[in-house]
Amino acid sequence: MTPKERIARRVAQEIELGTLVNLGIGLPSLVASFVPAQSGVFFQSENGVIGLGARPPEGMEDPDLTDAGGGFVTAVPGAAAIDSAMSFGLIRGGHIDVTVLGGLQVDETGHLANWVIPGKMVPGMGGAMDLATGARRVIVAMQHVAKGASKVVKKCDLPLTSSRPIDLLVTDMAVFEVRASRLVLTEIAPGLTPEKVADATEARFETADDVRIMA
Amino acid sequence: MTPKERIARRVAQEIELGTLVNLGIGLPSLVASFVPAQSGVFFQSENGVIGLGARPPEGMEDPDLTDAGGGFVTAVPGAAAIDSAMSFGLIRGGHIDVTVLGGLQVDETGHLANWVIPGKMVPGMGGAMDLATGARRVIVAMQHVAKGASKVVKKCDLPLTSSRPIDLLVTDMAVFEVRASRLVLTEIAPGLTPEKVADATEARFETADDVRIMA
Amino acid sequence: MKKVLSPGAAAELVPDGARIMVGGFMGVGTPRRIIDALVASGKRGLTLIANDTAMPGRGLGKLISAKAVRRLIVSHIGLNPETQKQMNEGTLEVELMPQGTLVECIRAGGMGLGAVVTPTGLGTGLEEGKRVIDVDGKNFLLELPIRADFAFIAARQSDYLGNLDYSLTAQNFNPIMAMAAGTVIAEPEHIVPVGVIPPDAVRTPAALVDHLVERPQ
Amino acid sequence: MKKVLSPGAAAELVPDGARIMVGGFMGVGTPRRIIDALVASGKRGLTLIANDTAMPGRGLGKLISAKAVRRLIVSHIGLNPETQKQMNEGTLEVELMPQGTLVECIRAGGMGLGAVVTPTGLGTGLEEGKRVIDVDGKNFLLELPIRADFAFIAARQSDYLGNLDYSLTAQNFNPIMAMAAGTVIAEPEHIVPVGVIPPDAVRTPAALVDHLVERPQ
Repeated sequence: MTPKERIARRVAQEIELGTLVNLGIGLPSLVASFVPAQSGVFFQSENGVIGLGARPPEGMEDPDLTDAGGGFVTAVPGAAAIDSAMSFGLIRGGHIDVTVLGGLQVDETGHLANWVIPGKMVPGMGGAMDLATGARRVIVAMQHVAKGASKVVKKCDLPLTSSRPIDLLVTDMAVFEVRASRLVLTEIAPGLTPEKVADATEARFETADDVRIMA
Repeated sequence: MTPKERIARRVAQEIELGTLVNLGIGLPSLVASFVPAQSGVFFQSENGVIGLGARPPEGMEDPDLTDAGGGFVTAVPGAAAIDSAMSFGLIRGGHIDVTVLGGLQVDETGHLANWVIPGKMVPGMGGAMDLATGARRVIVAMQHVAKGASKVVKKCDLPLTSSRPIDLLVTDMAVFEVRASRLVLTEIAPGLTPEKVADATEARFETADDVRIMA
Repeated sequence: MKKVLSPGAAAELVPDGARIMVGGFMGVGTPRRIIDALVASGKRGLTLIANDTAMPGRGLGKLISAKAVRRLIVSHIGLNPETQKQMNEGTLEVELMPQGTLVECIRAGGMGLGAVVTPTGLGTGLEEGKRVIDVDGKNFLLELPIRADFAFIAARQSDYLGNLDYSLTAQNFNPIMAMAAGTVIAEPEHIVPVGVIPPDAVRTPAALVDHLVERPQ
Repeated sequence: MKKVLSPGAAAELVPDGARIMVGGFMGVGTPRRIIDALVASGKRGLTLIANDTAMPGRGLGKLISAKAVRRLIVSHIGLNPETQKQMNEGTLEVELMPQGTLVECIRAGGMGLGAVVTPTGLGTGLEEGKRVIDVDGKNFLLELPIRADFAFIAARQSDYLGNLDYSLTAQNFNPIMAMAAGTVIAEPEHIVPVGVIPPDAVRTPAALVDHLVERPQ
């Protein structure tokens, strides 16, 4: 299992039976494969479908049924197709139980930056700002370190995605809850210690009394 | 033909081929029967249908298909059912070519009052305020005089329906265009003279150079 | 799968004094069995958000005649003399809103928008007590979002997950209200197996619906 | 009945410098034949409102590669390096908007609302140059309605009147944009006799559609 898959597997444990979940493109989209088929979980894709299913078998791809990354998907029984205004009405209106987003930076107040590196990479925010602002629970799934630098920073120097703090950060090294705008370390990857996590982390964080091992 | 039917017949002449028209309940609803079936005109009813047809034959009334007055109707071929947000989006957004509304008072600046007589009759505005504000062209169809008093008044003393003046007023006695917030008499009923209309009218109005006879 | 309730069990969820919104237009597309159950259970002090109160003995008119409602937010009460009587007697507080503003405010409540900015009502008595804002040199009324504790929704079909479709003018306020309440209870005419309503025909996704009311026995 | 145009005739209606909105999400639900015709006709200086610019060679990516667009209002350009290149070279002006705000502003433009009042973007760099309004003690961004001269709409079916339905995620921005332009041109996959699309299946009523583009020969 790759580090990304371990992150995805851990995020999947946060997803409760029968909830409505939006997964961002990239790493977050891996979460779906760790959610049991019988869990009653429905996946929403902001391009307009509730009840996103797995990639179709070869020859059954339909050009009118894709995910937010443009990849072919299926629709599970009981799926619904909606227009973009309804899709973002659901997102902004708090009808999405959980969104899982990728991140460029999360800072020690729990703020997320994930849509632009000014002057360098300007993909645009797509649906990320609405999701980070409106979903009931915002989980960020990202690697802890990129190119030798901690992505869990003191203060985001990249433009924020939302002024609302996220709820949970899952990396390949640790899990942090955001409590009262502060990061609290609650789990560490097997083989690590809170100290080793701290060494790899620019942000200051508190450590919970009962730090567990990520599974 | 009753005076109300004569008003309705005259209003129907204002309706152009292929347009989308909203008719208020009461007198305005009579207009539909004077619009030829092959005119390509679609009637919108604010409770959620575009393509309202005539009352169904006995035994074919459907409880889920009514007009804004709650009366049974049919749907013409090519009809569309819409929800109330879409219905009023179309109304407010200028997608209705013509609305025909009833009136309690129209004043000499072309303002309409038609939804409440304070302390006496409080039906509520229903869709009238949105229609009077948002339809491209607002026609008022009402009787000229009620209980001996002119309904075409100097200034509405009843609460206004919209701050936007109407475009055309059709009564049993005359037709007035509203030009630059002033009433201009353009047609009179057979047997009347502009002077007789003035005698029955509280509002001051201009008289067009080419006053015609209502047909 | 949604728990399927009897109309009585649905009514029991609603405490006296609750704020409820109910779909329907002159009784068309109103969840009748739920209304009958609310009347039978003797509710008091409700705030009711709806397009109208139909007429006595029909749709929401029954709830008015039962004196279950203390406060009413509607666009039209013209065909229900009982509503007007209670209003004049001072036992029923009535707030009248333009129909387009009412439905848009409910949509805003359900879709996380902070306000509705509309030209409707500007320069009329409706302005009173409301905020007028200038956008690019043009004035509009700023109207507030509307939400409720419960929304009661009449649908044509539901599947067992709670996906809903609607029938013609019985649709009206129903799909909008289904987004704007803490608890959403749908009363479908038919409950069908999952997958029977095609994705493109669903107008209210199941995730919005908390409970279904069983079909008539 | 709507006049049925060839894609070329539809493109001819559009002057250089026009402001156009086009449905689609990463090329899914984008009216392809119209886009090809706009490219073939060598348009210049367009303002394009859309969710994204897909990728080079696909959907709206073709319009970008053809250098037909001078100004872009979108939520995402991450998968089209050509868009980023023209932006960096200064030949393409790009305004990025959150997807939910973008679609809601288009809806407001089509539905006669004066503004959109949204929490999205508040307290971020997006606030810059925008109006923040306080509603009941909570701050929101006030965003302006968006309209265009032309909307190009991809639909599954149209009847000869112009009633449209859509297919799955090919729906996306299409029904919203169909309300918000001076001239609305739909490109259906199939044109069917009037009455074939049932009233409850129509998502864009014919009254909104000005022209249809003919089926592929």
